[in-house]
Amino acid sequence: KRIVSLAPSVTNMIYLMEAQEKLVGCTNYCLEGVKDKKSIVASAIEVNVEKVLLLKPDVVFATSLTKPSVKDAIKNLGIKVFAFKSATSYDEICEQFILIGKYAGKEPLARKIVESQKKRLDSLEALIPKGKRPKIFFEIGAKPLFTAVPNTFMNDFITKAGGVNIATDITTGTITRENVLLKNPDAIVIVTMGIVGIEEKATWEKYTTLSATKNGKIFTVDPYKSCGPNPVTFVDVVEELITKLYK
Amino acid sequence: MKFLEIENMSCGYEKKFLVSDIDISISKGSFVGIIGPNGSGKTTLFKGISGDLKLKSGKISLGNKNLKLFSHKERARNLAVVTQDIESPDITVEDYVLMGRLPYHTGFQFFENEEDLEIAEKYMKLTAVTNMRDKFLSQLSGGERQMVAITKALVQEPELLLLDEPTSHLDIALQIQILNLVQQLNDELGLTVMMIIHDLNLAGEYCDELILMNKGKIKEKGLPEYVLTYSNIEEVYGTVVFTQPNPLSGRPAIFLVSKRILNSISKER
Amino acid sequence: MKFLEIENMSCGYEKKFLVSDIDISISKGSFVGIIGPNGSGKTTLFKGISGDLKLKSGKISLGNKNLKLFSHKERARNLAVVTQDIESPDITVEDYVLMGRLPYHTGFQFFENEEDLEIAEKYMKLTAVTNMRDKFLSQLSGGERQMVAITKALVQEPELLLLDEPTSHLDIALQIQILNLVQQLNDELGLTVMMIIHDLNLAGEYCDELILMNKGKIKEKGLPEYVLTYSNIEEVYGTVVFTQPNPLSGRPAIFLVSKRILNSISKER
Amino acid sequence: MSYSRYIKWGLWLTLFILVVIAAVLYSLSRGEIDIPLSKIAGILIEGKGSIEYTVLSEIRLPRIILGLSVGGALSLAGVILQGIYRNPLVEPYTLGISGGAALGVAFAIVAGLSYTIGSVILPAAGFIGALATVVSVYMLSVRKGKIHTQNMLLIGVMISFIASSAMMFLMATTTNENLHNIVFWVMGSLDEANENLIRIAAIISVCGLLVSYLFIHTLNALRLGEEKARHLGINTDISIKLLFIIASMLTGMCVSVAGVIGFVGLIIPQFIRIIVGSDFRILLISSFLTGGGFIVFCDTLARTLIAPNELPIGVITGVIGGISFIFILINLGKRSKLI
Amino acid sequence: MSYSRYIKWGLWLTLFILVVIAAVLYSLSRGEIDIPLSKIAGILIEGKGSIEYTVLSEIRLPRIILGLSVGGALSLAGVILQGIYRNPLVEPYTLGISGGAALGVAFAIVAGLSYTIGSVILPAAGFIGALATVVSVYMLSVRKGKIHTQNMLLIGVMISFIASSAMMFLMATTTNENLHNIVFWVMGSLDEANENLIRIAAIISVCGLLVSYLFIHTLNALRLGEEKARHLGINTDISIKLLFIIASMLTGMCVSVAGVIGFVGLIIPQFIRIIVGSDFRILLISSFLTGGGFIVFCDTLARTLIAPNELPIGVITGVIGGISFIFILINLGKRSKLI
Ligand SMILES: Nc1ncnc2c1ncn2[C@@H]1O[C@H](COP(=O)(O)OP(=O)(O)OP(=O)(O)O)[C@@H](O)[C@H]1O
Ligand SMILES: Nc1ncnc2c1ncn2[C@@H]1O[C@H](COP(=O)(O)OP(=O)(O)OP(=O)(O)O)[C@@H](O)[C@H]1O
Ligand SMILES: [Mg+2]
Ligand SMILES: [Mg+2]
Repeated sequence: KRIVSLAPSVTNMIYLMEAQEKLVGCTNYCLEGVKDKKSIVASAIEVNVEKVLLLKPDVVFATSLTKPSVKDAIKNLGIKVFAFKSATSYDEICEQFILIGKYAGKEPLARKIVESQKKRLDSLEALIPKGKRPKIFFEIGAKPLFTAVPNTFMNDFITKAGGVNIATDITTGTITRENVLLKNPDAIVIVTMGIVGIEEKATWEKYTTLSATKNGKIFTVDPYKSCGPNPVTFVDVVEELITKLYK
Repeated sequence: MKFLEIENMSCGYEKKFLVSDIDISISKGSFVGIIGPNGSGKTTLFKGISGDLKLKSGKISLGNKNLKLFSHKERARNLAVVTQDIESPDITVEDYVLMGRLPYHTGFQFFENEEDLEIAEKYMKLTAVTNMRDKFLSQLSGGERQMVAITKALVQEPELLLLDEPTSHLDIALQIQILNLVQQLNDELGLTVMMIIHDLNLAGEYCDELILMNKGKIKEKGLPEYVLTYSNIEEVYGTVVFTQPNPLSGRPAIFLVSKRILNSISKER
Repeated sequence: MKFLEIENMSCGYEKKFLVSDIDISISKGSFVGIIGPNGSGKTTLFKGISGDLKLKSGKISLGNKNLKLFSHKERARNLAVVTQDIESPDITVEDYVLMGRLPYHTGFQFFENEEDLEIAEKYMKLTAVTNMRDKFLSQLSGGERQMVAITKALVQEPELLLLDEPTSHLDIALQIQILNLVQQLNDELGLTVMMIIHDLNLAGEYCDELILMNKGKIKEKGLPEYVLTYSNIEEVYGTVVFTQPNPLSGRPAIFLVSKRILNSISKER
Repeated sequence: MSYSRYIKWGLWLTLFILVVIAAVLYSLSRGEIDIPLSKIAGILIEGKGSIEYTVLSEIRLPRIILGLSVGGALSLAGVILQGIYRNPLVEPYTLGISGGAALGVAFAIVAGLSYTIGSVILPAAGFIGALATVVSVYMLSVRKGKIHTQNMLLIGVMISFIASSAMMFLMATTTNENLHNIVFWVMGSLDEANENLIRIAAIISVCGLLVSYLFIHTLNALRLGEEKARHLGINTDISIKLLFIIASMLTGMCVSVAGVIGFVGLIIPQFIRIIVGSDFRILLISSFLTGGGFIVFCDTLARTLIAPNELPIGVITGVIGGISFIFILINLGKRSKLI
Repeated sequence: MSYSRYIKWGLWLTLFILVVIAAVLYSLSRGEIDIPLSKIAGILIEGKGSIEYTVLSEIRLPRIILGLSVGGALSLAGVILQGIYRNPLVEPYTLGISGGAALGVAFAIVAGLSYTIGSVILPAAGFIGALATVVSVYMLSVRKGKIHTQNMLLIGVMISFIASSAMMFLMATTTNENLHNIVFWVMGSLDEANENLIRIAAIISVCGLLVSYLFIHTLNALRLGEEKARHLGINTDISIKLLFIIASMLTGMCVSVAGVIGFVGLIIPQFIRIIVGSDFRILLISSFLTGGGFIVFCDTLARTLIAPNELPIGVITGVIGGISFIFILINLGKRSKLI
């Protein structure tokens, strides 16, 4: 079977289940694919339908970010298109992983990976001190202030790490700073790297009334791992959170 | 029945200015001058006739037909206007003049036909603008532009021509030339002309009939000799002038006299 | 040394039109008329003087100082222009007229001072536009607008006033009124005036000196009696006119005669 | 007398047609597989089944047809609107039509209609949005049967503001994926898979051209201003309304099928005016053709310039168009000709 | 004679100042915690350490100051540009400055500069982009020391097209996360934490107001057109250049710190013109104040309307402004006053 992936997270999963020889095309943001010199068929926005056709794939993995007209166009050429919705929980990530495994003929391996990671997650949960449910503000963007909302896999980072998302009452990611101050989180997780992370941290530390400031629990996590997760990196992030939250 | 009948017309700008009680009847082929002080409503009267302003009351009929019943094109074929303001869009003289043929084109007529071109050519020759045909209007002198605007109106070949101060920017040669041309068309083709003009000498010299307006009403109308009297002018314009017939034509001629001289004369006495 | 000295000036539009060989010298307080056919370069000459067009050659000095050396404001305090085209931006008459005081404001002067207001008021009275002070320019009749433009120029209190066809849209009363006013300022304050005008009678009546232009050059200059001769007019305008002194003032008067009458006269003979 | 002008027009027209043909051929031959010009005809006639045939007939040809239609329609709408308003900054998007269409599409995306109804809902929603805008601009600017042309312009700008604010609201309150889809959609693109839509676009665009030719006299007369046009026997009130509707329909169609492809409707008309002059008889068709050819050409570049990646077509139209226009403006300096 | 006018101006001015004060107080009191007006002063003076104090002094006050500066500067730039160009569709963003700034920021985001240099790089990059645009527009439209005002406008529009195309290029070739950041940055927001930046914005904005008052005579005279202004002793060439630079700096500053907040620079000037008339002496300060108050008010709504979610401020400015402007346009019908 020949597979074309139109999303970095899908490519990432394919590599994880060692099905890379079946992958014939990917986007120029699929780090592994680009390194392997796979044919590039798409950028973040545009898909080169002609190139997809020439690669003669059996299945094209798209996401909800792929333009509908492009999906239609590929279907019109008689190629099977499978579009993943953005995962809303850890379980869905695992389901999608297994589904890709099916198409890539690697179902057993995929299932095995999922099983072992779930076990690892269970053992991590044991590390959470009993009775403690810290309120967490999970910041994924600074200008405007952007946070993880319920029904996303990001929310699962918090719950699996034994915390409570302060943003359970909001529907979309934009949140006011005032609201964060009022909800007074016990910890703030900033998904960014480098100086921006340090600056954001400094901004929050200015607010001395915050218990996160008092506790010294303001820290950053790697955006690459936390924004495009697979069953393994998801658990990596949860592990990082647990160690930083409760140490 | 006269050619143009205006009965009890009034029109104007909301609450601001009104011309009213206008009764005019003009026979075909006459050359009527409209005179009067600034702001007396001459242009407003024209706007009423040309349909730019809605009538508040009254009725205008042209050739026995109510002007309201004319279609837009029909109206433009019967009535051409040369307005007071000089426009200068970016368009060549030739294209501009040819636009005068638009009222004769059907919606589907794409190109000017032979006739259009001939007519345009004819009037461009008559008004001597042929040599500037490829210039843009913005590159013309004030007088040239006015001449071209008149040419366009003539190319419309209307029955009734409304000229709003057509000679205001023209030199005397062109003044005479354009007025002679209008007079000639008036004589030969029976073109009916209404002309607003401030130069009372030209008004007296060229027009068969004059309408003197004042404060939105018609003050006097009739033969030039009858309208252009010392007393009428003094009353309406509030100015002392000296009148005497033109030594050649016998038409009334008006002399404006500067204050300096008036003063020196009155001192002498 | 005369007040305005123009030596060997030429200016014009690229490759299109040029006025050239212009030598004019005008003494302070004189009233000079510029006449000539349409397109003969009268407005172009004014543009050269006012600085709107760059000079191709020659030199202009005003009150013994090269005009080039004037700052913008200084120039506007010495020289006001009333152009030929009538503008109508959305501005009230009063604000418009007050703008004439701008050349007298320093960069930091925020409000008009008493003097500005008085001067504006004075000229608005003189030109009788006081009663339309709150109207917008777009709501004025053609003549009213012209009057207001002249008022603004007077409010600039210049030494030299350039008027480009200031009376073209005015009725005879206002024509006389404005020219009398200019004459009066000219007499009393020594205001120097250059005026482009097509009406040869008014030119002859009011101006101390006339400049007759033709095809971008000065054809004749001097006293009205000297310039406004039958032969000069026939040569430059190519038109037959009848001249005779104004019975009251003795200044030259020109009669235009319609073709119809010329024809009938020649037939009679 | 001026028949020489018609000859000149004929020559221009021939040139523009050649330009379009060149753009089409270029677009057919270039892509992931370069197909020599000489073989194209052969492949299209008898190559059925080959991969080249599929590429030509299923991928490139539909894009070309859509490009010609959209480019032509946008330029045409631009010419018409600049004619009505006599303002060189007016373009099809100024009247808020693109904003309305984009809002419609954004709404459809956010409400998830494309999952329940299918992706045809996007152009449909776009068209409904455009229509709603046109109707509101129209209703708000007609008073006592008279249309206030300048008011209309400002109302259009306002509606466009409101629509884009509302869209921002949707974008700010929806999921990441929907946000992306909206952004991509707004960027514009010619990859539309639905053949019927392409057919409809082509038909509307050609009809728009034909119908607008019924108004050439109006448009020409309007160069003198509304009052003078009336004096020439033009019923300006009705004509302007109809022209507005034509331009709106064309724009609405374009935005619905291809998103907001900037630049074309603003610049092609001005560019063509510099070349052929301001007479609408030649201006309309020239803009239509050049606009179509220009978009097809730009789309080809967008597909091939950094192949295998594709660029949004707006990148190419903006950069090429903008730079060449500045170049022309500076070198010809015929400022005055821009209306 | 016309001193009565100055009294009227004084009254208008008082009104606008009251409007600003009202907006500021409203903004101070509303939010996640509503603080009664009566308590604000008390908290600010002696409430140090309380959460209310933090909210007022660390969150609301900086936003208000930034809002006043940005709103004032944008409106001022709009008034100035509409004065120079005498075209009611010109706004600060027309000249491509926003496009340039956005491009600069997009570049900084895509290149990841904020990770290595810190988030000050975004406004810095925005300002550099704005500056580059201004310089190119300026260089391209000055010929032989003379500035072609209308050409400048078109060149600005073109540069803006090119910049937004280039930005689209960046967006098309970067990652989803960067794209997200760019989109939200463009939407504009007053949430700036860097106090120095806020201070700079306030200073630039007030200086802009003061300096522009040196040009009131020029601006007033330009209402008659460039030629007539020259006849009134205005050195139009130099003045227009300087005014252009002032407006550009103001716009560049606003876009760099607050993103592209639409509508304000276009409509506040026109709105104020309808109210106070076209004399720039009162127009400049009135627009400045009203623009500032308007933005502060809108920002408060953006913070509170769907709290705890925050809306982009552009949503509110666009919707409120657009609707009220249409309302005014239709009811007053003073079309002619829009320049
Ligand atoms: N658009 C308008 N709105 C309101 N009032 C107007 C408008 N146009 C003209 N007026 C007023 O109507 C009156 C008559 O104007 P009109 O133009 O008819 O005068 P006119 O006789 O043609 O004068 P002129 O010889 O100066 O051209 C004037 O007082 C003028 O101020
Ligand atoms: N902007 C321009 N570009 C090119 N040529 C011009 C321009 N303006 C005027 N001309 C030409 O220059 C010549 C002189 O124009 P000018 O305006 O000086 O004439 P004038 O003597 O004032 O005539 P009028 O009495 O008709 O106002 C005319 O032939 C005109 O066509
Ligand atoms: Mg009039
Ligand atoms: Mg002239």
